[in-house]
Amino acid sequence: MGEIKALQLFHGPNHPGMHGNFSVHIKVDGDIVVEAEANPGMLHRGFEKLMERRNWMQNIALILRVCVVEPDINEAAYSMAVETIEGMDVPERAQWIRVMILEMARIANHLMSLGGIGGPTGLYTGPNWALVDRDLILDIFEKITGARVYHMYIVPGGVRQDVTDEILKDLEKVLDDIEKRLPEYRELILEHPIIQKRTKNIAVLTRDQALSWGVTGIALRATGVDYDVRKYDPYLVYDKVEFDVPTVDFSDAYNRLWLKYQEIYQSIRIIRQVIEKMPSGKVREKLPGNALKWRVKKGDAYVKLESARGEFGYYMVSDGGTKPYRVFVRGASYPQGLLGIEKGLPGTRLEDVAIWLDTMGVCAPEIDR
Amino acid sequence: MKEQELIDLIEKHVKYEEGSIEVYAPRKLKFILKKDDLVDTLLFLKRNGFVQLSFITCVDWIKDNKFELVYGLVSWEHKLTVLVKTFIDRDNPKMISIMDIWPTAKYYEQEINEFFGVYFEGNPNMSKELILENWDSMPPLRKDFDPQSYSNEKFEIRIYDYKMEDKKKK
Amino acid sequence: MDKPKANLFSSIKSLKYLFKKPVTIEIPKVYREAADRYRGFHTNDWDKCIGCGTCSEICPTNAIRMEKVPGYEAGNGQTDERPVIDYGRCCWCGFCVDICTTGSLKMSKDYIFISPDANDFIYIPDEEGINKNYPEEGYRRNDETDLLELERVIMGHLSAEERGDSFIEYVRGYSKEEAIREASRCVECGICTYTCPAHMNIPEYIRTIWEDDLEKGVEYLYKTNPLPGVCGRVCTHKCESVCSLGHRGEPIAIRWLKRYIVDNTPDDEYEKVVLAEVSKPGKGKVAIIGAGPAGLSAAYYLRTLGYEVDVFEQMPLAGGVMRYGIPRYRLPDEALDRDISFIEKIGVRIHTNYKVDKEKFKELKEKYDAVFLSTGFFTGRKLPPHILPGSDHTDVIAAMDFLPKVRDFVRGMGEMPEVGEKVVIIGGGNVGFDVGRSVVRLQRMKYGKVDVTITALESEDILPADREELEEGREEGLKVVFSRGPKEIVIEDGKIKGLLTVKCLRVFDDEGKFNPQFDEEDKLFLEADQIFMAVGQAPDYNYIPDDIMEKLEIVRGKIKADEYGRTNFEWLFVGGDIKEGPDIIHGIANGHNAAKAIDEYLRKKYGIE
Amino acid sequence: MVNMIILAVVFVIGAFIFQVTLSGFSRKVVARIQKRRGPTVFQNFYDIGKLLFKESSISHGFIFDFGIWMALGSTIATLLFMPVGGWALMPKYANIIVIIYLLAVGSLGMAMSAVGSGNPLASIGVSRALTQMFAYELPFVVIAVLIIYLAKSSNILKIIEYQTQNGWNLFSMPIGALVAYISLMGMLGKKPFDTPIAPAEIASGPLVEYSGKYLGFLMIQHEFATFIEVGLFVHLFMGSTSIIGFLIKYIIVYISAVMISSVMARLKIDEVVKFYWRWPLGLAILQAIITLGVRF
Repeated sequence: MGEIKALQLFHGPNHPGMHGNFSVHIKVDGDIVVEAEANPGMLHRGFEKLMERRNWMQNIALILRVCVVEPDINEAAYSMAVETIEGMDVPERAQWIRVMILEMARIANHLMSLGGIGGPTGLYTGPNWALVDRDLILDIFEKITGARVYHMYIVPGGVRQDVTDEILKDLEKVLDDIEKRLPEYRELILEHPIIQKRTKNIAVLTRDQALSWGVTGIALRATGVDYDVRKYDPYLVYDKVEFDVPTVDFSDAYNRLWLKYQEIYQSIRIIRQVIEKMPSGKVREKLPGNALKWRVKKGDAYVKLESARGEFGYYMVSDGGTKPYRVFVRGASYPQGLLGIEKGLPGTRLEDVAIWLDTMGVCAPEIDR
Repeated sequence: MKEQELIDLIEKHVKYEEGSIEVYAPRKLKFILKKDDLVDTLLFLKRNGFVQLSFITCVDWIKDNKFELVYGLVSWEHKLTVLVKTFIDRDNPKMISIMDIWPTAKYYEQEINEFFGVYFEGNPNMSKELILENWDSMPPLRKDFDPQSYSNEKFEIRIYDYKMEDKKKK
Repeated sequence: MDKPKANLFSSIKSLKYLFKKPVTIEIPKVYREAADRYRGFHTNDWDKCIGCGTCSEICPTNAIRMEKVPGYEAGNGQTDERPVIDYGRCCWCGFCVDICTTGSLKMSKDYIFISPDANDFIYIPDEEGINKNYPEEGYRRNDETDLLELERVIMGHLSAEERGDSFIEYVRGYSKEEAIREASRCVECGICTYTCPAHMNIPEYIRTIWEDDLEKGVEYLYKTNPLPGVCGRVCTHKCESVCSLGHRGEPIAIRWLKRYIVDNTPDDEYEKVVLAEVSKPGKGKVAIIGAGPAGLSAAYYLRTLGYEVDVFEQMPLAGGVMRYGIPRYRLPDEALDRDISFIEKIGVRIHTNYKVDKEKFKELKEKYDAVFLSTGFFTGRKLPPHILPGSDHTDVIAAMDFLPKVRDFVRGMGEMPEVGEKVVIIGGGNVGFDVGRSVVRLQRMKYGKVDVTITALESEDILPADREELEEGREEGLKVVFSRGPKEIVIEDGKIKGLLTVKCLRVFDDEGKFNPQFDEEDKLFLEADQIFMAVGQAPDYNYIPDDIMEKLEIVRGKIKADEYGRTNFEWLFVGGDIKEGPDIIHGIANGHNAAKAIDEYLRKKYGIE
Repeated sequence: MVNMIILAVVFVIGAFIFQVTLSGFSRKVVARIQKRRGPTVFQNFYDIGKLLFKESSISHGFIFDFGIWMALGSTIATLLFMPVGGWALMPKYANIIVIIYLLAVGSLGMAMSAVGSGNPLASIGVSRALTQMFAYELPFVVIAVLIIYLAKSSNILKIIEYQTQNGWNLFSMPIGALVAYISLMGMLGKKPFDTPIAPAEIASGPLVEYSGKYLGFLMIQHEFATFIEVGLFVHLFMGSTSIIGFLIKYIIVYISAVMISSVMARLKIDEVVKFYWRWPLGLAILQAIITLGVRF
């Protein structure tokens, strides 16, 4: 008998257990991963360079493709960064609408990743249900913005269209529906003995790891740190709505799912407050001149938001021209997607790799950009 | 901690030759200083609550022949966000890696190396490819890189076969 | 919330959905209606679309191209191009709809299109829609999503009180911020360039304002117009009437922006541009008769091409109608002097007080290689007594006899012209208003009160004068009576008593020809002790020798010539009013074109390449 | 002999049409549970047809090709021994042992072929499949032997006959039926026992390198194997001589397995082995003790 060699496997890019075009090179000894290396770049579209070649306004159609599941966070971060540099005031109503849109996107994203655990574990009813319920939100998005997935709705100066009372009524109905459906997810997924077996004590992240990797979002909150940008650095009108940031003390795959489940309730709570408290008024500040000739003051700013996966930010530089001088996208999943994979995956079993990637919220396009 | 307290703290404890601090938005500060003072300052900040490194990035100021490195730090304790910035020479861009302070810097530095050509001393990943595979041109996020001409050179332009008249008749 | 406990049977409950209605639908059996704001396939109203190409400019993905439509005639104020959308690139952001200058481009609620041929996804939007089903409109632009700035930056004026009793220029001009703000409204479609008689590089010089690079702006101005200071004030701005922004909002203030460039560029930088060398100088001498817009324009361009140019002017000052016709409050002498001084600086010789007659004309013909005529319509026309009884009275004055006197008075070179206490002006054109507003000022100086009435044949909506003339005139105290034809000047004891007018029913007949019809019963008597006639101007060809005159064709008072001012004589060129009719910008364009033709003629003559 | 061949062909085709339609129907059932409408019942015919008419451009050597034929051939051969209701093509040889072992040849062929492809994921899949086979076969065999002991014959027709006289084994030994049912889930590769093909882990394991015709063959092989496995369960526990009755029982067993599978998640391979050797094996032995205890 010779020496047992580690078997090299390519987990992705063309792999059912992979989210997006992303690849992890894994070496396994039996079923245990001994070495893992992230191999991003399959989805690199050069957004940061492209943005330097387009007008401030045109970029709205581009940036939201940075993250597929939750595009609105990009629009919001981009717009807020421009507004910070320009020193622009956003109408009050637009800020409330933005909060509403971002929370709707958060629900859609959490539903996807809550149901999505069915992907790596084989419970395909979960993802299918999640898509159905996410579609209810997409319907509302379509009514508000005119598009289902890529909304291009939040723009520098406000939002593109006002929200009518009818749409708000529909939205309330959808929220009720989703709230009614959530216990069913709980029964199907969270109470499922096999899911519990597959996720409890799996893909564990310690607090030290989280800090040294720079992981934020749910993965960090599951280690007991209640860092949520919405609370720590309130933007828009998050300081005017009440919500809790659920945390647990042990960050394993199951607890992260459990937090997502609770956050959906919090988001519903926020949207209900928005509908109740939203003032009337205009929703967009007119830009000077036409969009082709709009110049933003010289300056730079880093704006961060709480995306469904963690701290999401845009660092933007303007040289006073019609185009951004430099845009840097701080993808929320960058730390766990690269360093996290390198340090976190070794020691797990082959079966748990996909669960690790899923619950840590690794979003490939955000890393590649 | 308020923004001003942090400024006072930094001015009291960090020795830097030249630099400036500015509050550009509520709870957000900008801090520009010389390259040599950077690591000490980052270490000081980490010891004083800024446990999280959010990002490192680079800006190409081609007219001044400089690269600007930007380090984004977050303190949960103080609820502040700080950008620490420094300028380095564009012709021989070198910087000390801060991997030992924040391990997560490894990949940010690797990315900057790939897209701007800045060399980070002490980072083992400097010659590895991260995102660009088989890249054969200058680091693409530099301002003098022209994606249009690169693309024209590498890819065929797709030509559609249609005529305006045909369309109009249909 | 309590933490979930493992329970195998709770997941079995999910099987109940086996007996519930599924949520997916069967396409194409069931069609799902899109939301009201849905951003689906485009439609484009070809009658409204002007082919400005702004949609293609804003498109973030380069999906929209502008292409010439074969066999499609471009009307005035539009191009023969229409947008073509590549749906392989389109990202349905709707910015093209937001920015469409006319509102012709829309998005429908249609969202399904299937074709095996990739070329079918290149689509020329029309009203039918991509599926030829005239789809319902989806996403709509509103005031909030508009990507254009529709309102003009307000130009500062002196108030009617401040300006009413003096002849100082009352339009203040834009400040830098205002000019940049106004310039940033421009979408650079270039439709104005086609419409401008001189084909000025309008989008380009507006862009230089926006970029704050005025020197370059001056360069663009002088490419086609050596009198930008004048045109920046008194041009008829045909460009603004077709401006693509004018379809939904207010057109760009092109004229004021031009003035901004001229007024805000220092002389030395100006000179750098104006005195730039030309590469291939020509050879020869050209005589220009009449130092009006056309003459000066021709002189400038000929001089820049290296010719020796002499301009002969009968009046004591150069400028023609600009000097003597347009009132001082609209065009101050300083602006005109500045423009003329640059023309002189490059070596154009202007001989004033030089009246060309038949003899001198022959001399000029001998001494010069080519002669350019631009003597203008400088004689005031009056309606003859058989049409309007009483019009031969001495207190009935033609506009062109009056306006030069006012200008001379204002610049201290003459007496104050006679003005009555009650004045009626016949003619609702710009000249009528010039006279009226001048009289207002003189009356205020002399009597301290105003009583001026303008009678126009036309009704208010087809008034030939500019809108702003009407508004500003009214502010200053002008009374305007519309749809009134003069019938008789009533004279008692050798003094004018007033003007009897009748109602004008229509000005133009069905073919669009000038053929006014009156209702003789509906009379209105306007009291007056002085009457001005602004019913047009006439040329004076007395200086042209008879043998030459015989061979020139005169059509409705104008000398017939081709586009470049060539007449039946190869050495004789004409331009300005006597070719085109009264309009400064046309004169400038004529001068420029004639310069090209003269250059060609002389190069041929002397064999210079 | 000619009659026999014609009958065999009709039987194989009939079984194919029945099972493929049923699996199309099962997709509808799963779709409904997932709130979808699902594809048409004939979708699997389209899929198989499409695959068969595709050119196979990739081969990984002789073993790879041969394994496929071996799998398909031996599975069809196994099918010929399978009785339907009281009818069998070869009544004498309708033997459990023959069927189980011939079926193993098919699995072996597939394993050979998959390993021959050289893809590590396929190897992992095959090793998992074999591991899982050991896991579920032990409890199944215990119950099968028990039934053989009771019926005093390993001939399925005899076992059916035994049941017509003594009532269904399902009622006489319910624990054994449960064990066999769980084993059947493993045999069919239904969740939670679909570790060999686990898409999210090993990208469909053994199937990873197949495309075109070969994938079509494997789909056909899978359908036949399913027919045999489900049929075996029906015969062993709900035996009756009526063909229609057999088909109805078959449908119930198959669809219930699909339904349970649709709300189950996948276990890890080590958990599968632990599970089978702890619960079903224990229950099987318990059933044996009870049954034999009642007898003696």
